[in-house]
Amino acid sequence: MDDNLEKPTAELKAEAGDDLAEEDQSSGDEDQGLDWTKLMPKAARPVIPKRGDKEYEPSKKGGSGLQQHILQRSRNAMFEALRADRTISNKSLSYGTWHPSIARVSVTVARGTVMGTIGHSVPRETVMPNGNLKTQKRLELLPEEAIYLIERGSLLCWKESEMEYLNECIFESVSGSPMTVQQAYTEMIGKEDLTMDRYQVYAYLKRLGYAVTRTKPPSIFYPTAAPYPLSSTASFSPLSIVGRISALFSSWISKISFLFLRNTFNWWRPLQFSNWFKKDKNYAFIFRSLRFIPSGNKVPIYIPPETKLPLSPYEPFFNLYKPPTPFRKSAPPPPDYQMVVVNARTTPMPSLRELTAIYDNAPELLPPQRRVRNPPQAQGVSYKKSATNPNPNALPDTQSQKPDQSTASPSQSSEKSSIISGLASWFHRKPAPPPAKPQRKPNPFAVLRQGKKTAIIATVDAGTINIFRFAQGAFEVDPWF
Amino acid sequence: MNPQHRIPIRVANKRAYVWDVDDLDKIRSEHRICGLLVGTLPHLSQQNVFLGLPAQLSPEEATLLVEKEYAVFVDDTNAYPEPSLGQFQQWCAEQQRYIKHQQEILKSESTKPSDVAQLAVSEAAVRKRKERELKRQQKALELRGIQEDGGGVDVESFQLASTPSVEVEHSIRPTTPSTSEPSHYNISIAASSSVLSWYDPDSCTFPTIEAAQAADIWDFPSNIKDRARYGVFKDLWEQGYFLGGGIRFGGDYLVYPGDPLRYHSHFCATVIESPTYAIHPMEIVAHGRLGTATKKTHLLCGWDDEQKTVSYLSIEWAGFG
Amino acid sequence: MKGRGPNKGGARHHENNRIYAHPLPLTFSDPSSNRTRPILGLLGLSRSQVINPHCEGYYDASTRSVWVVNQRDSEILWRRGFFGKGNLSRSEPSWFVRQVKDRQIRRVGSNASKMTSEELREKRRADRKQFKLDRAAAIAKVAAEAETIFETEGRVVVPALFGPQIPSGATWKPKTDESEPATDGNSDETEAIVKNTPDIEEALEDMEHLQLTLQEAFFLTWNFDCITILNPDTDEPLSLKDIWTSFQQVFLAPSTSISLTPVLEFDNPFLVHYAAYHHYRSLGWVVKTGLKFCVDYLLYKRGPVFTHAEFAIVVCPVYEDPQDQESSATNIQNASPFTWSWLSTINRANSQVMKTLVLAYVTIPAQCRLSKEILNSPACFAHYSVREVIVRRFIPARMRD
Amino acid sequence: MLELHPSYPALASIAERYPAHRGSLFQTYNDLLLAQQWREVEVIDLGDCRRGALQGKRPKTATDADALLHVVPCSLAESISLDWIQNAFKSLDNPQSLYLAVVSDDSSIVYYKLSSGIVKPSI
Repeated sequence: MDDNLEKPTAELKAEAGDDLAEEDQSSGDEDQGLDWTKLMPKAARPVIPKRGDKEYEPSKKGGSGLQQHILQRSRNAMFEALRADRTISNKSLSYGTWHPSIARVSVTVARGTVMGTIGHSVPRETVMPNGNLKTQKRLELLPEEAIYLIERGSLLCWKESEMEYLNECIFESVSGSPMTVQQAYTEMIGKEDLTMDRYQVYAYLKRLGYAVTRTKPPSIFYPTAAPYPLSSTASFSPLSIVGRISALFSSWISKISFLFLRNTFNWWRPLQFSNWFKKDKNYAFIFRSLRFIPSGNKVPIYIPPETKLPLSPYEPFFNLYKPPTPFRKSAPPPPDYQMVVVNARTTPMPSLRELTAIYDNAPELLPPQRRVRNPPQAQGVSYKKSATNPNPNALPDTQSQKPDQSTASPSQSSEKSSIISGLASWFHRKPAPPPAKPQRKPNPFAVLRQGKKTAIIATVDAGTINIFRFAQGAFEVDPWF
Repeated sequence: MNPQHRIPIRVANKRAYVWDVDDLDKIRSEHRICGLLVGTLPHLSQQNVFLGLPAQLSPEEATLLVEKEYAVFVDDTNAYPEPSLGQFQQWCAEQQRYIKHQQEILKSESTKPSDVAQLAVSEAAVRKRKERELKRQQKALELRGIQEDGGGVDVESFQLASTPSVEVEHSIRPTTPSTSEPSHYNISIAASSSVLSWYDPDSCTFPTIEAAQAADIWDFPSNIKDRARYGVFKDLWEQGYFLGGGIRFGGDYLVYPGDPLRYHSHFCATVIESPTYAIHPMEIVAHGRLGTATKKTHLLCGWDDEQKTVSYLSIEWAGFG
Repeated sequence: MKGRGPNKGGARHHENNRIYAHPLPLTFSDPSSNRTRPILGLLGLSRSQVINPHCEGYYDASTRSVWVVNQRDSEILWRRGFFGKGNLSRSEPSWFVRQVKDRQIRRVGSNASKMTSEELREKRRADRKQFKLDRAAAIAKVAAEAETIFETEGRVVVPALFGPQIPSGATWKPKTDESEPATDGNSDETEAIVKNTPDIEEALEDMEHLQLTLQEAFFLTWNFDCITILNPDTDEPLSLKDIWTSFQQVFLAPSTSISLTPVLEFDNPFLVHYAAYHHYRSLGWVVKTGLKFCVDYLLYKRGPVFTHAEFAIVVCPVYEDPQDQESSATNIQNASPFTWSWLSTINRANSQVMKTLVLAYVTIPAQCRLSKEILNSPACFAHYSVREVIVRRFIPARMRD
Repeated sequence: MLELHPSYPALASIAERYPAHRGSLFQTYNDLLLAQQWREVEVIDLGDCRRGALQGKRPKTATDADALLHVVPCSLAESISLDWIQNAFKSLDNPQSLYLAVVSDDSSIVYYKLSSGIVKPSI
């Protein structure tokens, strides 16, 4: 079926809404050659051909007269848009003061809904008019928060200063000298662990409407997000009478055959059939019996004594909240996502150990919702329908595999190593429960693609942002047999 | 060219920025360097399609501009002395003038203060229109996706999906008309520091890479990898190409025959540190495959650090097999 | 590929379900009568037997593969689990049938519309190229016109890249157009043709074999004992022990492989890749090589004839002990984390063809915790482990609600 | 095993000279000759790359049917370098381009066209 795809010219037309397709289409924001004339008022807009209006190459050095003319027009459109003034009504403008010493902006006048998700309050000693000190709560901004507000024209920021500037009360609140956006970039980035890469990702997410906070609180006054709820243990679905009986039989069968295996498992002949038992005369049994190579993320990775693993650059830095998520900045809920930000040029992708470290603190994901339109994979007969499935109504989790695994795994009988004991304990652990209200069984491929946990990593290469998600796969809990 | 007249590249945290539109125009139209807009565009702050100042220059771009003596480095962190009282008052005066100016316009248009509100609203309306347009464009991009280096966006063909942005919400609040002289006016926040009379770049300007490196405000190129990247970048630039970042396409650079605003890239270039640097055949398969699918030739650019030369190898699908 | 539609190829699909009914070369038979079977069944007993097809293949060290030359065996191995690949075909061995067809066609007369499949493929490519040239010419013409208008009248007409004057894939027609032939003859036609043309059969020698990778061959012989691997020089079967050592030896640096007692290593590429191959096979996936998609393996739900591959697997060895990696002489690929640019390359290349990229990490046991003795038998596999990480782009704009 | 294959004698001398690479040479040869139906396929000694290479012409219907093309086989498992590729060009007395055949153990082969210098994509 892949024959046609083998040609590198192949491009699969994706059904709308297929994530894979989306991935491939999403290169818009990295783009070098936007059509800025789109930003011009309709009247001023030049005639624009419908699609694919870029040309192959200049017809001669620097381009023909016409080509240069059109190019100049596109450039002007871009530069005009860039020249736009950053103006704001004095009724909507907020004011703040930048304190380099503590890398915070204290907000003196807060206006507009933007502040709803930005900033946190901190008790600070402030000098009263009468000269004595008083501890007062005030709204403070982290560097990224301040720069973003200044950039979008919502905050006029002053730089703290010894000098007494008197101002003809144009501005409601003044202390220090006024800052430009440029100055904010220059002086605020590099403070409080904020790199340019991190700021770019922050602003990118804010522009999309996310609420974004720090994962690791920069100070004791910074509100910490509520922890993720612990995933409860699985509840067993009550078996039918018939089910109980067959379960009973199969259990004594497996006990006997287990004895067999115990004595006879032979690494030179992993698969052996009994002469009389029925249970091993089918493909499901054969495949199950082959699952003796340790697999899955519950298997501990052995670390030799006194090996120092290098310090990982892969620590989540930002907590993300989708726009609809109810968010109280004083008491943030568990984040919808956590994001690591790295420099794509200087940092290689994470090692398995670095990813595992992230997973260890990440929540288990619920099985994905089934899409309305069937994804292409849904097509084609599934063996699960035809072949006997021990627990057909079980959602993709280890329930159905658990008993089989323990019989199928010779390791338990033949091997005593640390890994194996780890393995065994895992087999008997209960998996995360299926979603509460019974729904249509999720598409198996969607389940596999989503994985159990996820690590989201934003990479920035000289300004180009590229975000990947690394899902902790669990193919072993979801076999076809 | 005398350093006074060179384009100032503002350096902070070892990153290079251009903050003035004219400078950006110059380096793009005269020196074929594009940089990358990374800032939030005022009044269009709810989207990531069109971004604004500053333009961030890649280490290669900045280094090239300085080495070719088109530009100088400015250590921006040391360019902000405290304004003197005089300077500050002057600045206040300017703001005053700006506000007066606005109010005169309003008066001349009509004495009814309510028009101020009118203005504010229509202003907001304008914004809202732009916002909507942007929303549509975003939709367009999401639905169809901009082809690799971005074909035009067909705004018209997408129905409007208007979700008023935060910004619009609060700027649309009808402003309370005051009986005396209008209390409603706009304040403008400057992007570039060049407008500040006390901004003083001259004291911290570095005309050469070496000087900037000595002052520890710049550290590119710092190793063989950087030298290779820069060597290749410069060689392609000197052949008349425009270059952009290529990491999304599995390379180091995208190579354009002309300004990316008008032309598609012809090549995706990968820098190879040395002629003996190990290449796995799988890399050739991957680059060849991806290049063919995106209608680009993939270039392997081999840097020879002794000779300081670049050798090129073009990869295309064979067309058989 | 487009064969996904419900009706399209429905008959073919049904036929495939018949041909490829068995997921493994082993099958079952139940001699017991319809009366006795249920009773036994209730007790969990049965007299059904496992049937082993006992195939044969030759070990070839220089291509690191096992060749199945006899037609019956290669058909069984391909149809029951999609093992191997015709070395002159894209998947199932079909070279001979293609040749027979072509010869027939040639005999029918060298009428242009009658071409061999290869000739046809070439012609289609030539046509496509011609189309592109025509289009490019048309675009250039329009641009030139716009140019003159601009120079003479100063009017700006942006040259269109689409429109009536410019041929599109839809409008352009090659001189003669052909109906798509099956690039690889499919098996049911096979019998037909071969029957109709006995004379050609002896004239033409089948030069193709089914080629099994060492992973496939070991999987089949070790677990199911359903293929006997012969030494091509002696025609004698190789013992499982011989196979175990020689399959590792071919991956060792030539110098060491000469010595009679080969030094076995925990990081031998054969062991690492076998662990991954066996893992996915044991879960019921059909596992094929992914060279054309620049990965190590492709995972098919039922097999290449049913659907396209869902997952593209890159095997990433992980040394439990970083020391072992530094001291290792083995050149094993992907042992160190990729650069981001390489990751996006393979991720993009695969999402373009709707495959999800999976990094399959295989841990290599630390030498400090095991004696190398364990490598003398497959028992060592108890100390390796496989886990996967699924890679996808994360697009905040689409994750907002 | 491949020694016994009917097409081996054509390769024997060079295959023996570079045993480490005879596998990929053999598979590429068969693919070109039998599957791709190339004409006038010949083996050439690529001394600088310690292996054999192939030359031949594509089927008559192909676009560039009369061009003599050069194919350099390599195994997916080995690792090469720009020097290595330059050597290949050199030993073939610098053709404008050559074809790299990447061979994997299951006998799949992919061909990519390598040209020295910067070559614009064909429209």
